[in-house]
Amino acid sequence: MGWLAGIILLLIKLGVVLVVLLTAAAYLVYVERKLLSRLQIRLGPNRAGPFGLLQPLADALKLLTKEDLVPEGADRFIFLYAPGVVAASALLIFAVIPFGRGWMFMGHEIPMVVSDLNVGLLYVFAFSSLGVYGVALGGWASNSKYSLMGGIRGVAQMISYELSLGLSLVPVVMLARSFSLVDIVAAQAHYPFIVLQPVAFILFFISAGAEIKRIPFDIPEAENELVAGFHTEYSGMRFGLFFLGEYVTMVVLGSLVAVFFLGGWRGPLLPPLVWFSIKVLAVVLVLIWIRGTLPRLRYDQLMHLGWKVLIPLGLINIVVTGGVLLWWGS
Amino acid sequence: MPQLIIDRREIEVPAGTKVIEAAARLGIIIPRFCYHPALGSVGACRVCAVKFLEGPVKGVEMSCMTAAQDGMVVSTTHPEAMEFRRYVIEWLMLHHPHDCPVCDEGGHCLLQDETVSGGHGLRRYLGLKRTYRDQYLGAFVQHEMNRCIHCWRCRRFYQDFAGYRDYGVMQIGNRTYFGRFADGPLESPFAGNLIDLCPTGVLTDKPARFKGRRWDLERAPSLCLHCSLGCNITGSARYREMIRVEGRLNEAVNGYFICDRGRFGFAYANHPERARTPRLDGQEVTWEEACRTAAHRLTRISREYGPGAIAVWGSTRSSLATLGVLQRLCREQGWLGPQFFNSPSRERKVKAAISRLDAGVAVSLADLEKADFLLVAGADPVNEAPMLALGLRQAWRRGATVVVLDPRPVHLPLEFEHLPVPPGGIDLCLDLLVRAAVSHSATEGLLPEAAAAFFNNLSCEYPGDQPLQDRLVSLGMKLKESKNPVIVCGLDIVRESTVVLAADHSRLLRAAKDRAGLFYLLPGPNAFGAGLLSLAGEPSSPSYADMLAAAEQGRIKALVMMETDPFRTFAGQPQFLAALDRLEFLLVLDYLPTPLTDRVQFFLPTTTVFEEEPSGWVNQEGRCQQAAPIYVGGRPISQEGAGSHPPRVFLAGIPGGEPQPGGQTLAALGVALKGTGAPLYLEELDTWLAELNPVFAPLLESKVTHPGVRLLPEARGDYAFSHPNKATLRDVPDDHLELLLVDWTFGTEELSGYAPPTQEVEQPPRLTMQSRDALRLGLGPGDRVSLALGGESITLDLEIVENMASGMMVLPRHRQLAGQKFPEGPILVPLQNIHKV
Amino acid sequence: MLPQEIRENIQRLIEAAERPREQVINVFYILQKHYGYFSDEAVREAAALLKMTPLEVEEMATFYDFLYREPVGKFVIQVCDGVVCWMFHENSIFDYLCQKLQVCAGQTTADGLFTVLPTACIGFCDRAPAMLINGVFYGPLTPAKVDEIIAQLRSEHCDLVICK
Amino acid sequence: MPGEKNRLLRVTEGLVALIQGFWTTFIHLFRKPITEEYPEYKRPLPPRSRARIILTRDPDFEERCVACYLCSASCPVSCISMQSAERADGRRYAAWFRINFSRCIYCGLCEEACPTLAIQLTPDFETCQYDLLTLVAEKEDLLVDHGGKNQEYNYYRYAGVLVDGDKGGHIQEARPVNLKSNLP
Repeated sequence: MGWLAGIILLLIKLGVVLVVLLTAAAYLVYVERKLLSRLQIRLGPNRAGPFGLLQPLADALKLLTKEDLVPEGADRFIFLYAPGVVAASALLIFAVIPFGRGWMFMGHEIPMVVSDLNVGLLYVFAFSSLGVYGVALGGWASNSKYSLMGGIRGVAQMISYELSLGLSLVPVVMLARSFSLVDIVAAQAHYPFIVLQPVAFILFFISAGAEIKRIPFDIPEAENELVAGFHTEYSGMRFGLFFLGEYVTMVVLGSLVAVFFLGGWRGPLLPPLVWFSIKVLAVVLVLIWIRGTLPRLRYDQLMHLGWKVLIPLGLINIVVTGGVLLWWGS
Repeated sequence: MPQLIIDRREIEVPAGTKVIEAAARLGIIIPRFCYHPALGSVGACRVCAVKFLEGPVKGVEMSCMTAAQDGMVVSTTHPEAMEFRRYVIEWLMLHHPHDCPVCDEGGHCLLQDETVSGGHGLRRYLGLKRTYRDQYLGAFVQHEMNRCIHCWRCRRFYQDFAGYRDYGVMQIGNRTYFGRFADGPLESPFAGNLIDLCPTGVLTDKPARFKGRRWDLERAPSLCLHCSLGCNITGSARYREMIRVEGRLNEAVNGYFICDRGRFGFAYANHPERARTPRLDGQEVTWEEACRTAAHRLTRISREYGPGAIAVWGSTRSSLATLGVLQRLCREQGWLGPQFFNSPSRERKVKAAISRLDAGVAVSLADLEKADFLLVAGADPVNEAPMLALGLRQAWRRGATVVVLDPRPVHLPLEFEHLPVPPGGIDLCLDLLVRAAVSHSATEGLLPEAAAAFFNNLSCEYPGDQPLQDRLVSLGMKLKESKNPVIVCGLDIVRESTVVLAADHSRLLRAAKDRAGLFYLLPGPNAFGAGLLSLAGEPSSPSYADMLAAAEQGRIKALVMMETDPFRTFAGQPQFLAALDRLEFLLVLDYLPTPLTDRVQFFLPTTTVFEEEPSGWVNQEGRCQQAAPIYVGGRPISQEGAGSHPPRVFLAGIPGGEPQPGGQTLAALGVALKGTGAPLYLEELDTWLAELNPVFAPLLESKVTHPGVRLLPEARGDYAFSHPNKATLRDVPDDHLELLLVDWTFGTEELSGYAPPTQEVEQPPRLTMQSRDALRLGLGPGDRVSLALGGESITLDLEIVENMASGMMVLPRHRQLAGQKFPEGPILVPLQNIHKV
Repeated sequence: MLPQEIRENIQRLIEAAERPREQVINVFYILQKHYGYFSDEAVREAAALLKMTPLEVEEMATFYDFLYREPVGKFVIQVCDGVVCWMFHENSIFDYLCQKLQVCAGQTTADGLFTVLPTACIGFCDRAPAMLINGVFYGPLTPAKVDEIIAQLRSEHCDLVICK
Repeated sequence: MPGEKNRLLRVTEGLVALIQGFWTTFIHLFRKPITEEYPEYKRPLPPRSRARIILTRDPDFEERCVACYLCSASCPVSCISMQSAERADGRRYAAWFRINFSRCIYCGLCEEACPTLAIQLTPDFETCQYDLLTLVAEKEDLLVDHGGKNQEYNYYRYAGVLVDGDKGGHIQEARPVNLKSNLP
């Protein structure tokens, strides 16, 4: 019966995580628009419901009722499924993220994670880079020059920053001595890794920002040059899926930062779930703040930063961390 | 051949060429107002100033007044010349009103262009502007004298070029005024050219007044279909409506100008009653259904009564493609016809004329202007083909002698010898004149054998009338001295022998002088094409009348009428109506709202020359030219919109846009008849035509481009002269008057009869008679007479003139007159049938 | 209506010429003399006699200075408007005349006697300033002399003289 | 090494600028938004703002438009169409005049092209409709009973073409030339 309970438990966790994540993503849009407008001394959405709180609902309604266009000459199959890849890969990453301390229920410990993989980190990497397939395929299948260029830029950017992203997390693994995200959180019982690894933190933050294609790294979308980049030709809910993917990725990024560097769900006084939420929200707010402040990088600047600054820095950081660990070796 | 350099480019031009023309050959258009290639230079406007840098002339000079000379170095863009021109424009604009927004010339105004390009934007002159009162100049030309810049183009064309004398220049200096002595319509049938010539908005197109700007018009090179000359025009349409027509340069045909019938007669294309949907038994049906049903019924009749029970009429106002497909359809189906001519004698005359033209002897209108002796036999140019009169005048201005042998009171804008002989006497006069001219060569034995034999057969007895004899002798001497004579022969009123004789005489003159031309006037814009097809067709296709008689007797069960109006031939005749009633099936295809289109059970609309498809037309010298489509056809928006607004509903199709070109309609019918879907007829029509008649071969080799290709056989040595009968001056009994049915400039031509502007200027029909005959009948000027003709009687005003043959009456084939207008043979009216009312 | 005598006169003149147009100006002057000025009726008469159109007659009649298409007074005073006459004017003789006769250029005095017209150089530059009255030359002029001439003309009568 | 120093300086400067930027946006969070809320508050627009197009009348209360087609010619999106016609007194006018506002981009070129000041753009921008065909404005929708931005100008006082009465009655015009004048 144990396996049955396990499956039921898994399904419940999946359902909860999915609902929370999607709601969070939807309201993240609202939060972003509201906050962004305040950063720019504007009002932001204020028409749908009190303080514009029903805006996400209205947006969803609008996207669902819009006509689903497929451009002439597009690769129909790929065009239709590319947005799904983006959204799904973003959602799947959350499977390995621990969002709370284990919970005792009827003598069993229920871990507050959908699945505690011992190679969780690699899993995260795998799916975060899978997302770019959605971008590349969507861009290519649209049969539009803007989309294609957006897709190509997306791939190029992803390859450049995947490396530094990986390199920035090597010290974390070295410190935690595990690939499991649950173990990484456990390893931060005393100090969050941000204190031990500030360089890795900055590297990760920048690389992850580039990975999710947000300002200042939104070159694949670059409105002024490419209309809307890889999703120029998308409309209706397929465009909505791209959108959803982006905001889910934002939450995921917040969670990863919290897990890797901010001690995960750990914190005094408040329950672990609340601490986790606060940390995620903080990261997300910082991301929005960055969007409200920084201009977009030029493409060559982006490449320069990735290859000539971040990767060497990441390598040096690994060497230094390794050296220190050896020196102080247990 | 002087060589000069204009704007650093070298050019060699014939001696006497003006610098402005030499520059034009290099593609440099020097500003000009008074200069016009057809009118020459006067140096009145001073705007064509250029700087002569080197050579025999130095400094700023008028390029239109300076002949090109060796060693000239000219700069058209020299600052000095530019400044000069800028000041000239400013002077010309001193009194110009501030009315470009309400001026019809705006948008294609030479003055506007030069003012803007010269940079003159603000008026510095603060004084009062001179104004003029305008005149009413008739239905065609609008006068707005304030805009005048005194370039003199209008007066030079009207008086010098065209030879009419009721429009000119008055007063001097700052008060110079171009107009008439008093308000009234311009008398010249070429007055419309003033509109094209005026470089600004003084003389504008009245029927097109306020219809639209040039930049909004759909324009294309087209052809005039109002006589057989095939003048080139540019048609303009807007909102599916023909707006105006302008002359288009074709050096070989009409030069720059056209006549008013051609300029203002286009409005038949916009006729509100024009049927635009296929109709079956009074019901509007779709195109496919119409074709299917027509084919079905024709097949049934053909099966029941044999293909010979179906007869086909065509006309000379259809394009070459339409005529060709019609001919081919008849051949393949075994139908009777097609007959393109509304009287057998016309058909015979056209065939005779066409079969006698070849590339050596046929002259174009432009060649005719270079002739030095013009023998016009049985033609009234101003009324039949007005541009011929302008051509004759140009020849006369170059010193040619013009002799007109015609019984009608012919008026030409030039000094000419008019010998008013009856139609029967034209042959005699031709014989005598040519005989006198070539007798020297004949006696010297310089003529080839055939020509000499023909010469010996010619009449040599001068008529008893002494003054006529004297004139014939002196004119014969002049013809003898001429080096390049041209015989112009009309086909309308002459006897059939005259047509042949004109060709024979031109060959005889050619044998004696090496150069001689022949110029026929044919009935209808594509009479030449129809004649070529008829020549290649059955030896004698039954005439309209034969077919009608057969229909009445029940031998013909179905009639196909392709763009022809039998009411013009058999107006109101009971026999005609009875024959129509006995038909089982009558199919009418037309673009005109003829009286027939209302009463037929089965109607298919076709398009005019201005719509949708390029079409080929062969003019009277055998020149095949192409008319480009101007607009996509349909009911004009002004008629569709029920007054104020065009409709706001947007449809996939164009309202009233169903009509197809005649050739296409027939081809579709042919496909339906064969029951195959294969495209045929139109695609390889040219090949088929070339097989039918080798003169069509040039259509295969080359596209019909400007200035057209001549469908004429090469000149051959073995021309077969006819054996003329002994001609007499008069072949009509004394107690009869011969009635000549003739054409007028306005009122008798079929197409322009449907155009309101030309309807407005046409005069009511009147009977014309010589004073001696009037005296004989006891009639005086201003009388109304009744004329009994074939059981009917018509009443109309009498005009008595001196300058026509006696024993004749002249009656226009006026559209307001009922009665048969294309009878067979001479009409002899007994004196007792003419009464004073 | 043109008197038969004058009509025949003109017809003789025209027939004598090789081409009718040669006699155009002479015919115009005869008609002008008869009508007092070259009236519309004169234009039509001339056109009919010379086998021209009224417009062609008008083209010429409005071109020449000495053909008057509008009614004029008994004495037509044509004051030279040439450069030399202007040089010798201390004060404008033309203005003086107009003031004296109370008319503007081209107008006729109320009594119908005088019409004042400027004209192009009449070729009497040696005796400038100059004027013609009905074809008779007067000059050199001073205001006093003008007064004298006008006074004299008022007192006497003379026929219209054709300028040859 | 001066080069190294320079780079260090640049990095520092960059960092400072970055912080300044973030500070600025952060401070904005606490400022009052400058947004004007549209349907509740309608901002008065300057008279030369370019929105709804009208056809004005001259001081004689006649239509100013003479249907010269210059506006339709200058229109970059071809949203103006008309048909000129002649009134009984000879005045040129638009028999019909149509502006398709669903195409109009309110560029104002028609107003600049108009020689009679007939066509003018007004600040009234609230012209949204659900049905595109209701955005096609005819002459009667466009014609107003005032002179718009210029109440005085009357083209037909300057034109120099005859509309009513004799020639030479317009501003800065002499009396018509007398063709029979005796003057040289």
